[in-house]
Amino acid sequence: MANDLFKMPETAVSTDEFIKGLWRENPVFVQVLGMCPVLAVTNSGINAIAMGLATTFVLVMSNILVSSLRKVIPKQVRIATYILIIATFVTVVEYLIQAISLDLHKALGAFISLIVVNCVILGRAEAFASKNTLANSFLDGLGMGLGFTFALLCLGVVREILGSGTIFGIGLFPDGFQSWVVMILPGGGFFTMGAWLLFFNWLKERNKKREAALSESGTGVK
Amino acid sequence: MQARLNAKRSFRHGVHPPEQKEATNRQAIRQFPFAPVMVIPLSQHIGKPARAVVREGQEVLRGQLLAEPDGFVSVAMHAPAAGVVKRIALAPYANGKMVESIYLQPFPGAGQEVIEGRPVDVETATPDEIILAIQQAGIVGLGGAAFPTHVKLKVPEGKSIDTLIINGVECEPYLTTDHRVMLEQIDDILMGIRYLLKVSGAGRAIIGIEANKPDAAAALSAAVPADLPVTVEMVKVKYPQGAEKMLITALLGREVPSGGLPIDVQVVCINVATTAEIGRLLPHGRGIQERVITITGPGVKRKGNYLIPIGTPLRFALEEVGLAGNVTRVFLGGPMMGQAVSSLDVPIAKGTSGVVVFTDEETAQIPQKVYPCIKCAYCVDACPIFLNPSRMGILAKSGRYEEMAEDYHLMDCFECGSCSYVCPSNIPLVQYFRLAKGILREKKG
Amino acid sequence: MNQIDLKQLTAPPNSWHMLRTLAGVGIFCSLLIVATYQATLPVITTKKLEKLQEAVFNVLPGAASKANFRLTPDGRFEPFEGTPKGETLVYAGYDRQGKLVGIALEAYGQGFQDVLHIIYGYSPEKQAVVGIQVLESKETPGLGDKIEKDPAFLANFEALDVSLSGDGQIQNAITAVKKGEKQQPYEIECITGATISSKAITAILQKSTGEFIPMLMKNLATFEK
Amino acid sequence: MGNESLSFIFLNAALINNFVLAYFLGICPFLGVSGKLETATRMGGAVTFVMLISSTCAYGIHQLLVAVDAPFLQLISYIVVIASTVQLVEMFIKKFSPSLFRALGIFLPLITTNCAILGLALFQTNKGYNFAQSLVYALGAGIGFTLALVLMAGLREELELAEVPNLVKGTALTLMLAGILSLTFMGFAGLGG
Amino acid sequence: MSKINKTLEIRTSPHIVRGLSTDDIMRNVVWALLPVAGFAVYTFGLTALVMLSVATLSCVLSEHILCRLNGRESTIGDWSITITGLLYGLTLPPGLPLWMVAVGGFIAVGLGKFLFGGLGYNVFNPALVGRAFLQAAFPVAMTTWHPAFADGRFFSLDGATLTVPFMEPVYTAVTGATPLAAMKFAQQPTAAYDLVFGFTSGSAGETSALFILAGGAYLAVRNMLNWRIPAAIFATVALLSGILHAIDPQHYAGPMFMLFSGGLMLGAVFMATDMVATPLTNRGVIIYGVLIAVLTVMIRYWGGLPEGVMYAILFANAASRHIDRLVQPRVYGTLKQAKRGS
Repeated sequence: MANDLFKMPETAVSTDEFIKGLWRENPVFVQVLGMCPVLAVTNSGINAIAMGLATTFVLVMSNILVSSLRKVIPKQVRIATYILIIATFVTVVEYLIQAISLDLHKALGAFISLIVVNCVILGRAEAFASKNTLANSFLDGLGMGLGFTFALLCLGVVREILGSGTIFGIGLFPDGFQSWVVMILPGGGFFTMGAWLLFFNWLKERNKKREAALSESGTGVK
Repeated sequence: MQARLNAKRSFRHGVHPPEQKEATNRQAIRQFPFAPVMVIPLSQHIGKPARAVVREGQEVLRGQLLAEPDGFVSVAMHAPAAGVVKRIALAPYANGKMVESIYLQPFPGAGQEVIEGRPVDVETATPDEIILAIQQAGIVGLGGAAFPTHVKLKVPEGKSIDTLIINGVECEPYLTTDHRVMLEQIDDILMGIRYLLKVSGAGRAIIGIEANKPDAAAALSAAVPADLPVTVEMVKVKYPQGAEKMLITALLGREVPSGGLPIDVQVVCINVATTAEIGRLLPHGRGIQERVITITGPGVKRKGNYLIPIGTPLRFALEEVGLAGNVTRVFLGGPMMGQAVSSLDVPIAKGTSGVVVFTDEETAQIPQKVYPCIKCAYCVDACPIFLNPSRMGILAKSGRYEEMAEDYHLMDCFECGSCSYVCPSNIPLVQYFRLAKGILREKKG
Repeated sequence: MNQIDLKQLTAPPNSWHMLRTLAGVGIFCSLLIVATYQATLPVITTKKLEKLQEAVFNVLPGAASKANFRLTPDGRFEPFEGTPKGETLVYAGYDRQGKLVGIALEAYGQGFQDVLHIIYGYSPEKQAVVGIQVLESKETPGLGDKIEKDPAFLANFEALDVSLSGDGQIQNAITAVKKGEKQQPYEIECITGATISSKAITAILQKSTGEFIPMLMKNLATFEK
Repeated sequence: MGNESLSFIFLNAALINNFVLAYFLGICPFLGVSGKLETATRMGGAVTFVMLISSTCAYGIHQLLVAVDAPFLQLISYIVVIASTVQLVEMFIKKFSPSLFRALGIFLPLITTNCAILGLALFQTNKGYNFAQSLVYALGAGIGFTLALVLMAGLREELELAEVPNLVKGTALTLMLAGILSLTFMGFAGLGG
Repeated sequence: MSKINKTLEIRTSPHIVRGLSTDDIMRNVVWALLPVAGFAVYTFGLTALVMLSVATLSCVLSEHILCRLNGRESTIGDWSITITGLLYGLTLPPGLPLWMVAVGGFIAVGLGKFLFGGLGYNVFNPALVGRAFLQAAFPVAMTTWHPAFADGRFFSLDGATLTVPFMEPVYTAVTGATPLAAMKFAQQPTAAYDLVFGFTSGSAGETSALFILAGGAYLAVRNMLNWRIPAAIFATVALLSGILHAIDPQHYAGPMFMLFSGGLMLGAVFMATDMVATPLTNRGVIIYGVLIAVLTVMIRYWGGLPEGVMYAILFANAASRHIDRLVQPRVYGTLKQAKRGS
């Protein structure tokens, strides 16, 4: 049994590889990785989505390439190769964004280039793509990327609503809404992230308590 | 010799608890009766317990040797009254533990006369002979520490003593034992100093007295004969001025190194009551059978200074002086460093310098609520050895004892209680430190 | 699996293998990058040009076309085409008739948080600054960033006097005054609560105009079509 | 552009736009090694050191890339060159100063992929700094990073002994502290102008 | 022996205490703050009264609720939160919309105190955390000053005070300028007399130097405030500004102005002295005071902001643990031992 389970990801395509990144192993909220862009570019929802998608693109592409080359790349130079591959895709994505919208490029600034050093990407390449099939690596990259985007969005939405009174640039409140400038400042980034972590801690605690209560009451039924 | 009676000198930091000495400091020392049964613990001192030399059922005379020292860091015990050794068994002791003790039943109507031993003449005896005599007389630090005095006086190879300090500070509130001794046993004190000067080889002696006892200082300095290199010096009223290290700093400006002894700065410091005892006992070759104790506190009816036989059970002593009010707390020693007792069956020992009885009124004044440390730094300003009790208290709470010892000199704390006294948050700092030290010692040993 | 791992670990690194992989990946990456660069370059260049032109037209009301000029080391200007490489450029704006409307200049200076980057238009005819646009700023949102959009503040720059005196220097240095206290055409009314950013703009303009306007006026003929 | 005074560049990088507290660069080591003062200072020292080196490299590469007109290679060459230079330096230190290696050594490989290092290289290029300005910028950024790290380490060591609610313990607390520090550093805005 | 209780208490020594408890200290600080608050009400009228009450209440309520939510006993009884609330109110501009006051109060308690474990663990001064948050969140409202000694101030509220929650305040009344802002942005000095007696605009509690000094002196005499902190701050500020003023009087305001304007008095006497967030040793607090003073002077003279006391104190709070580490008291007997060893 255990052996079969172990072999599963090698051969079969598993949707779990996609779902885990979204929630259970969310790169931001659970693993606390790649914090730099999470905090830096989430002062508006649009920026958050753009950054998230750009990262997802790089993540998926590098996962695909790393996975397909996983049998060719010698162990000694694998990190160098990964960095090379990631840097390439980041450069590509940077030009693409610039071509799409100069304003967006300006808003994200150097943080697009800094996707290179986002530990989520190198982490997935090393921990997953280098050991798994192409399809699974693709799903893993997509899941992680979307999970990352989701986290960015969580921050971006809160910060934009409070900080500017808008969501994706659309006004939410009547005229004269007092925006909380601190939310789009760096301090607000720290506070919002801290608050989200608090919220997830609280959720975890509550779930634990519920499970404990369930298992206590459930023993009789079993 | 001239006395320096302008009390400007002191150590840094410290606290000023209310003195509370007026009730007893004018009361002359009174003789106490014998209790129906006395309990003489074989370990009233720091070091190895003494070895009993009497059998159960044996009749002894007052002053007769009951137990002999077992090794160098140990002292003899003598019978406080003429009577019968009922049994030798475990008995409760002030520290809450059970220790091997001799139960002695005095003869009804036993007298006060004491048997004589082999006298030691201060002129002819060698230092080693005097040290042996002090050990045989069962003398320990009567200030409260109960450390065998002769051990202190043994000068190690390569070290020397230039100053003998006689500690008559008595900084603990309520206690007036040393004060009365200094007024009433001047000759004994001076004789004791002669012995001590001889043993230690010190060129001079200084009697340090807190400024709240000017009568004692005046009487002593008037009595010092011209041939004795003794000065009487007053120091500021401040707690814990009576701690050895603090007194040495106040009088000589020398600092005893951390982890070291006074001898490291060429000083030996002996309590004034201990000195008097040496001067009283050695010329007759006797041993300690009684000591002066202040029994006081709001719960006591006849407060006073009593010459009380060693081994008198606390219950008997308190019954004799009478209690008033709703007694909630009894402790041996002063209120700052004294040991609260859980049972009145413990005996009065050589190291017991006083008994203070509190009623519910006093205990009610101590707030029960413990707040978190607010870093007010009162304790930092109070600690006489410049520790950081605030930090150590917080560390102790988290169980980080090693850090306390390594980074914050926990082992230098001598538990004077100044930090707990001033703490507005009512944190039991001293208790924490005692605990931490105990745990660390256990880990080491 | 385990056996393979072990072999990989114990085998001495095969240099040729490593080199081959790295080179292969390197070539692939270079190709990918260059391809993207080539594909996006025209789009990006056009967009950048449009943006710049938009800014120039914005600060030079009435302008319909523009031409770039380069500052030469000897303090004169010459027409310039292509991508700049560290040269100082000014942009001349012309109306539909081809008449010179004014010249747009970029300027930098320290703001509240970081460096401010602005572009402003100068009209030789009016001898005044006729428009200003903030290109890059990190001023406090809701406070300092009012310099970008506060209409009352921007009104300061519709005709800000920078006329030259006889000796060819600016007659009256641009100065900042409190809101509601503007009396002279060379004064800038600050934004209440954003005094620092308003003053930063003033300082940048003061410095830049003092440096460039006399030079521009001397070489005015260069810019005429 | 590129004509700011050295003092302004220094203050700007160290205090006003502190890399950690205003740009969120180097957050990973900031969250990771700010628990103990000793490691924090060492990490800070190592980062400052690497920043100076990589700033020099980045300046050189940029000049080269401008000369051959290949801006699209900027990112890839920065990351490769910085990573390999740090490796070289690490080996060099290991060989010639074992004591320095013991102090900084274990941090060096970690730092290579630290976004603060790459960020510094990119920013100095964007800002068009000359060589001296780049070095001062790197020094300021490094010192600012160290300052933030050291302050945070002190606070965290203190709070390790506090009765922090269970819910808050860990990263959330560190982030909140960083937020307050970030608010504090806002007071430095406009310094050195 | 019937009088002896069956169980004697065995508490370890010492058996007596000085009898000054934490809540005594806190209560005294509140007393010392009341005259300052009173003068604020006198200067700014009903507006200040309402604002101070809301500030204090929001802090006390937040503390109570947060304690309960966390399943702990409510700690509002120790008075420390009352100090925080009152101090927090005193640092705010009087006409600040009440909803902002309440938000800041919650932040001050939640972020500045509760997250760290409550009393004794707040590594920053909570009142200043609340204020710094508001300053960053609502910069315009926080720098719009209600004029002092307006006519009819005891019977009317500032129009902005009752702004609907989450809406931008609309200012109708003429706003005042603080002496520091006037100096920094318009080079207009304020008369020393006005500064000392508080006839100026500014935060509710910062205008009257006299009442603040009196409150501080009361606490210092009772040893509930370490006088070395304000002393070090005042001395350093006076020294630095004296030197700079002598060099260039045009640019740098003189010591009198620097000492008595803005939040320096309130900050130095009541904010910087928050026992929890300051170093422990007397040498430490002097370094701490000097650090605050230097940063304040730096920000005021060379920074972009007119006032920097708050940031200086928060920064010094963060550094105080390091200051403590630097100047641990020399333990008795350690120096000589080292000498002996060498």
